[in-house]
Amino acid sequence: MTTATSTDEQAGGNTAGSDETPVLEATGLVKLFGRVVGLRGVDLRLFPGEVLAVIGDNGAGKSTLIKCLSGAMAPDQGTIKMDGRVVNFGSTQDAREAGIETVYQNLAVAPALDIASNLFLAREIRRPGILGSVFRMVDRPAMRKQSKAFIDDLGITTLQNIDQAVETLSGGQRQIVAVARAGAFGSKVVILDEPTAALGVRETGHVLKLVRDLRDKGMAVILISHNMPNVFETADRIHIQRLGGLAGVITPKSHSMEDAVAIMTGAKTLEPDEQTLR
Amino acid sequence: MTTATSTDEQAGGNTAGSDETPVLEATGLVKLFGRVVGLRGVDLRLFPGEVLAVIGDNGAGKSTLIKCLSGAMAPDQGTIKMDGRVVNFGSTQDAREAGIETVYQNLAVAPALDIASNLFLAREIRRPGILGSVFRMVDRPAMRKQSKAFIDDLGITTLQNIDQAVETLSGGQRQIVAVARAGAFGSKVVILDEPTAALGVRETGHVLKLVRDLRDKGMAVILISHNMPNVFETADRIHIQRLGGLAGVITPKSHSMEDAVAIMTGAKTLEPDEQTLR
Amino acid sequence: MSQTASTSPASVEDLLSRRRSPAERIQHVLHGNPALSPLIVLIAALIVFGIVSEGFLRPQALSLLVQQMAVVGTLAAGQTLIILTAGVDLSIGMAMVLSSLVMAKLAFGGMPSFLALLIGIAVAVLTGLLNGFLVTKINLPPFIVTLGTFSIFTALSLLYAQGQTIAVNPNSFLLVTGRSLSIGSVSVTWGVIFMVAVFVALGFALRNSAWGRHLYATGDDADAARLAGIRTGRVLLSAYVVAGLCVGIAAWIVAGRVGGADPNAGLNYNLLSITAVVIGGTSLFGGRGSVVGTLIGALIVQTFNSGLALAGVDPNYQVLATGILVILAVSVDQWIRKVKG
Amino acid sequence: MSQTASTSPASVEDLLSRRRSPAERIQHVLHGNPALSPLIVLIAALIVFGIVSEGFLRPQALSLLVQQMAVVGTLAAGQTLIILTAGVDLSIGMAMVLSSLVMAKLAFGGMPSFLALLIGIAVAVLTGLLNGFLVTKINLPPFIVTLGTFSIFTALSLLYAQGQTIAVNPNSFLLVTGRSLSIGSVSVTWGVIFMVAVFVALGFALRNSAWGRHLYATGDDADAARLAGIRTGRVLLSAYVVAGLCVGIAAWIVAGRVGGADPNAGLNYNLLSITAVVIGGTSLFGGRGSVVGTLIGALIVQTFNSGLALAGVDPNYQVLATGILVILAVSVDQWIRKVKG
Amino acid sequence: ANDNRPGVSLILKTQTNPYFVAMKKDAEDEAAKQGVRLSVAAGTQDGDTQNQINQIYTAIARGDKGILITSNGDSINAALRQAKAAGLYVIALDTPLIPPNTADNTFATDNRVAGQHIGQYAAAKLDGKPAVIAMLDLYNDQVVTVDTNRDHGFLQGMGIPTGNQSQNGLEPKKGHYTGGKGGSYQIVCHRPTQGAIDGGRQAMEQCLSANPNINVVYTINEPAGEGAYAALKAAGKQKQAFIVTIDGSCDGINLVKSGEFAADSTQYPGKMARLGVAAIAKIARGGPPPGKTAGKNFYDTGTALATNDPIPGVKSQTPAAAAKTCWG
Ligand SMILES: Nc1ncnc2c1ncn2[C@@H]1O[C@H](COP(=O)(O)OP(=O)(O)OP(=O)(O)O)[C@@H](O)[C@H]1O
Ligand SMILES: Nc1ncnc2c1ncn2[C@@H]1O[C@H](COP(=O)(O)OP(=O)(O)OP(=O)(O)O)[C@@H](O)[C@H]1O
Ligand SMILES: [Mg+2]
Ligand SMILES: [Mg+2]
Repeated sequence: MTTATSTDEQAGGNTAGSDETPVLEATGLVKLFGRVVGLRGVDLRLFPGEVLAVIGDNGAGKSTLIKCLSGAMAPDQGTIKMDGRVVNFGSTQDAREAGIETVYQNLAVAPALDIASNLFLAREIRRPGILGSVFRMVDRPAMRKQSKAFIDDLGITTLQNIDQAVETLSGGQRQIVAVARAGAFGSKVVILDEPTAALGVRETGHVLKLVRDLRDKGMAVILISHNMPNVFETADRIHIQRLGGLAGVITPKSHSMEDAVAIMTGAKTLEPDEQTLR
Repeated sequence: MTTATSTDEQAGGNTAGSDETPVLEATGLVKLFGRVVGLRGVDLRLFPGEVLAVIGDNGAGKSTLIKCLSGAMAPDQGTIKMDGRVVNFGSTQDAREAGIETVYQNLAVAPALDIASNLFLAREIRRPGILGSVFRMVDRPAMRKQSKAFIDDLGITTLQNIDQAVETLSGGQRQIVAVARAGAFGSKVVILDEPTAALGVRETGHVLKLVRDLRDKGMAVILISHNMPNVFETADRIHIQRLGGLAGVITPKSHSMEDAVAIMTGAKTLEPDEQTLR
Repeated sequence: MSQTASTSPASVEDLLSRRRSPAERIQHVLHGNPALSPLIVLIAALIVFGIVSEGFLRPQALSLLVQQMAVVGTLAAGQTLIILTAGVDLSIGMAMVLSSLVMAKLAFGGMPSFLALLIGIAVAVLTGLLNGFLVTKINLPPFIVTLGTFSIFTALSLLYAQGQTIAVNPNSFLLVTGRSLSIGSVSVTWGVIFMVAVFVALGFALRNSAWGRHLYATGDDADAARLAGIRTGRVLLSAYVVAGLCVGIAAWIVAGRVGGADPNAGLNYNLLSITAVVIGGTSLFGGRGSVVGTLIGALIVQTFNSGLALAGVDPNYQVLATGILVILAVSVDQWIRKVKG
Repeated sequence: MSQTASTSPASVEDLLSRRRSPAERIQHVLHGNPALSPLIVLIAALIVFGIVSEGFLRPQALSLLVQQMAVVGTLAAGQTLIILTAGVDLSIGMAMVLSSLVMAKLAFGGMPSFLALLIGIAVAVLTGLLNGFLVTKINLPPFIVTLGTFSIFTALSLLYAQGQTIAVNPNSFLLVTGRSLSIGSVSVTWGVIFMVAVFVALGFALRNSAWGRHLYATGDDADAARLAGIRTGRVLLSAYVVAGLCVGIAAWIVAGRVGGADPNAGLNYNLLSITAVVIGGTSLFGGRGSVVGTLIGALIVQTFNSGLALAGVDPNYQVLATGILVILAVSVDQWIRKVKG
Repeated sequence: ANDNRPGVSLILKTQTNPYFVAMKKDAEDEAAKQGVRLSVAAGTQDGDTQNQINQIYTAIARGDKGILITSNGDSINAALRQAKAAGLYVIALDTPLIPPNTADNTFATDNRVAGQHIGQYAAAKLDGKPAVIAMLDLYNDQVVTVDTNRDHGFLQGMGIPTGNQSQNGLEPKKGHYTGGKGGSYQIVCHRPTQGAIDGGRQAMEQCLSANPNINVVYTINEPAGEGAYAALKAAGKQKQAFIVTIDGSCDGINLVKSGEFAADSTQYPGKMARLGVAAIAKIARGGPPPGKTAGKNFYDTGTALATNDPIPGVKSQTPAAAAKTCWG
């Protein structure tokens, strides 16, 4: 699980993988949009307690890949297994109930609702006592307080009013709301699609720390990012997408940033035995 | 105009500035949202042929600032001058007609329209001859061809179908559409609010090259970004926002990235004579 | 530069603290409660009509006014739910007619009133269920669904009632909604009390329950809500069912008003209920609005109606005036919102 | 792993090239032209009614059907523009009535027909201008604006016509829209030709002119369009004005049909025109749809209406059938779109 | 606001129908003559009872002395009873209430009789030929008593059984009519017209598509009849079929003269209104309430058949005679 282990295995090569069952495993995913190819047969394996980065050029199919994994899209072909069992997510809610929590690139927030309502959407805290159990009242003050704590933890200090509607937040503040949701409620697998794109230097640091914390709690994290330094600093393994297909899986130890960029852009191809599939 | 000159001036300090009139000058901009402070009296000067980066934490007021400059919002207080004359932009169209072209953070694209229609929105090419002049037909093939060229120039190679509706594009592809618009049509001032946030390594490089090309053509560019290496590589001067106010203006020559981050987060304050207002 | 940097914050604080004059405080309150700005329009209308026709503000006249809006108000409460989900219910008036016909005909046929009432309300809930099913499961636009069910409910009403209006025994429990309760000098019908209860219950649920949050989120951005883990289909369906319940209560109220049931009673209610919702400040695009606003909207519509009639305006000019007043009311509302910006 | 990487692309190419069967090719065409999927519904309806009642598909019956839809069709063309901007025009039928009354009354009073026609059309354009002004300048929701102007136009019509129908000299140029032109064995009225001209002109402009692009962009996302540099206010206003022009032409067509003007004519046209647009696949949320779809939508509505009449369905069940058919039509449309996904 | 004249409310069905406009005008004239304060109100469309109920309550609140109402439906009865309890004198105009004693008095045309007149005329004119009938009614999506009374009156006049009493279209579609010389009949269609010209035209066009041999056209009112004529003319069948209608407006009588309508049952809305206003004015000044027509439970303002082509055995007026009293 530690980086050391995976380096060990990398030597052993791509062939067998570890004995451990991946928490999430996709095989041969294909997704077509009319005549546009989104995914052309992609495999992905994710193990508990690791951070798997997914990188690739714009339009390489990263978002499409994780949408298929999280139930937001149905792949045209291919199978997805969770803990070794084939699953068929009809909706994101199915995936969420199976323990996959996702932050999408286009930030699924309800613009007119305030921060606390968004953070706790579909997971509201009830009032204690009869008000909650019979009248089903939600506990606004508690949600508001916890929201403030989540946001503070993620290093956003400029938020002046916790009751602001999400549509009035700055780009980065809005992104933090979405990330905080996933961080707070993820159970097995957390998928983050470019979670730091709109974030400042410090806020990015906080989010990456959150990612490592989640891993340390034993969760598996998929992190999509265009920021190579961040990826190499945080990821255990790196899944490289290219033109809708999988160009290879490497680790920060086995390859350099330059290698990664070269593979991503097609300047270099990866030999099968260079990969780190675990 | 060159970085050399501005370094010279930096020695002279903030007092007088150059003899040159700024192409865009804002003084004492204040913007309140109810009790939330967006801008608390911000000054900004932009000279022709320079790239002015605007950096700052999330929620520091960067987007609010450029919305006030580009006519998308009316400031509550403060004046904006273009070429020395006070202007009052009632709408973004007014600003655009005065020569200010802006890419907003939340990407102003029409989701259901295709790429070419979006790129040429409000600037359609007419058919030659009577079809264009009398029947006012737009020249779709020409627009499509030019669009393809713009997008290719910006390094997006994964676009499979130029007729895709913008809503079906990947995050980065969509951003490129917005940036290409500004690059193609900017006349005096081009404002880019986090144009590379969703872009890959190579595409980012292309956009930064575009920025430098625009500067070399004599335009003035305002570039908002959270990516310090990019900022320091591209900007002539750097305007630092903090908590809605101006924390200072520096140059990549006069200060290091660490300084910039420290000023941004309040760990360090800038002495008046350290600034480079020109 | 540093000059400005040190003086400006002061001026911002000035600006912020200056925002404390009484007028601005009112603006602040208005900002927090968008439903209050139609309230201002309502109060203005009451004052104007009170001046024009002396009798208008007498408690008796006002109590009549509220009785007259009980049906529209209750329907509009249900309509609010649908519109909050970015839908619209064009069938709501006919669904009410169908339900009231069932109640009245069963009671007329000798069934105990209470049972007839329950079955009638069940029919209303079923109409909501049908609309909701077509919207959520078959994924049709609500406009079309309810346009279609409008015809279906109309036809069923006509076939069921055989074109007759049905008069129920005046002592039947079914007509309790038309009976009055004296509170001090004013008398209030049970129908009005039920309508108020509907508003209180819905207002409470929308504001305070998770269901309410989910309804707003679904109407605001259904895709986002789904991705956030809300079962949007279920939420939508529930909105239609609860609206159906409101329809059932409205049917009960209308039964009390007409002493039975009338197959033509639903004609104007579709549009009237939507009008009340929109004047009350709820967005037709979903996700923004409240039932309090709707209540005020319904009162505004009824005030115009009764006020003009009481003033004895010629009916042709009444129509003209209603049109102008509706536009004026919303303009003023818009203006208040803008000023308070 | 490399295994999969090398075999899978082949399977993708397989998938892509397999997409070439005739059925799938049809799907591909449908995908490119969303208006074609209501067309399938229309054809199905024509076939079914043709089987049920023998006379239905005779050229003469079909030509009558088209004549009957000329008014709704022309209005729906204008309505399409408004709905594409995410608005809705509830006043369109009454505006037409007002305009046709002006035409007829002036011609009746002895004014040269051509002048009377021009003034009538000018009135129609003015109604559009009023709606557009209130929507764009005062910033009111189109639903409320046109609800208000609906009342205003109704009142003006009643006051102007004094409740009378007006019969114009049968030889007047104003009634040319009712006269026929024989093309082969079928005769077509000028009204139908004008309607077709309206659709061709609007279809061309929406597809090919910058104005059309701007209209779609404004309806799609008004804020984005504004930021992109479109004067959205002007575009909106122009949509209402052009819709007003369509109203004027519809008024001319209706004059030809009724031989003058009738203040009662407008009631159903508001909802009918919206129905045609929505069945034609245009989204009530703006930015998506086409006038071709509307034309087909209007034909579908008229086909149901006439088809049921011809089949001799009992009037009480006709209403029921209409409701069910509307829902079915859109369900099928939805299903076709989903299949072709 | 300080008006001490006795108040009279006139509540019309709609104001889009010239019939009620005529009623309103005569009521206004009479009110001026009698020195009463007249408030006019109307439903938004036929069948709109809810708005009429509101207007009744408004009349009570305003303290009027009496209500003249052209009812849109029985569900206004409860409100009218309250008005009577509050001391208002209630007169139904044009449309009798069910039960009729809900109103204190009724001044009305008997719509069923008006229908019977044109039915008898049509049967006689057919002279034993088979009847191919188009029925152009008012609505198919609401039930309005004028609609059924006229439709059923016409059928009864023709000698055709009507089936259900309160709904149109439930009679046997084929059979034998007994009016005139009698003969076989076929009912081709029942179509709604909304009482408007274009509605009448669409309906007639559809009926003709279903059966081009139609020779008798019943229309609910004159505008629907005009539309039907336009459709017949466009199809070149204006000679083959004749139109019978009900209204008797001055314009309509002209169309009877020109032969567009074969027969038209007249009504006298102006008379109803004038009688009604005068009655309430009298009561308000302490006079006695008005009486009823002998043998009927209402005051019959009468109806007559106007035709240019009188047929022996059917009592009728010439258009010229009818024009003298049109809508008086
Ligand atoms: N709904 C759709 N219809 C058509 N094409 C689509 C659709 N969604 C995605 N695509 C296309 O599929 C390809 C992959 O898109 P995807 O969003 O997965 O890219 P990405 O790797 O996430 O890119 P980015 O880094 O820019 O976010 C792109 O070419 C895109 O245009
Ligand atoms: N319409 C609004 N209503 C209320 N508050 C607003 C509104 N728009 C912006 N704000 C607030 O103003 C502050 C500045 O926002 P702005 O968008 O300018 O930040 P930014 O510097 O662009 O941040 P980012 O880097 O995250 O994009 C934030 O605290 C934000 O919440
Ligand atoms: Mg992506
Ligand atoms: Mg920003």
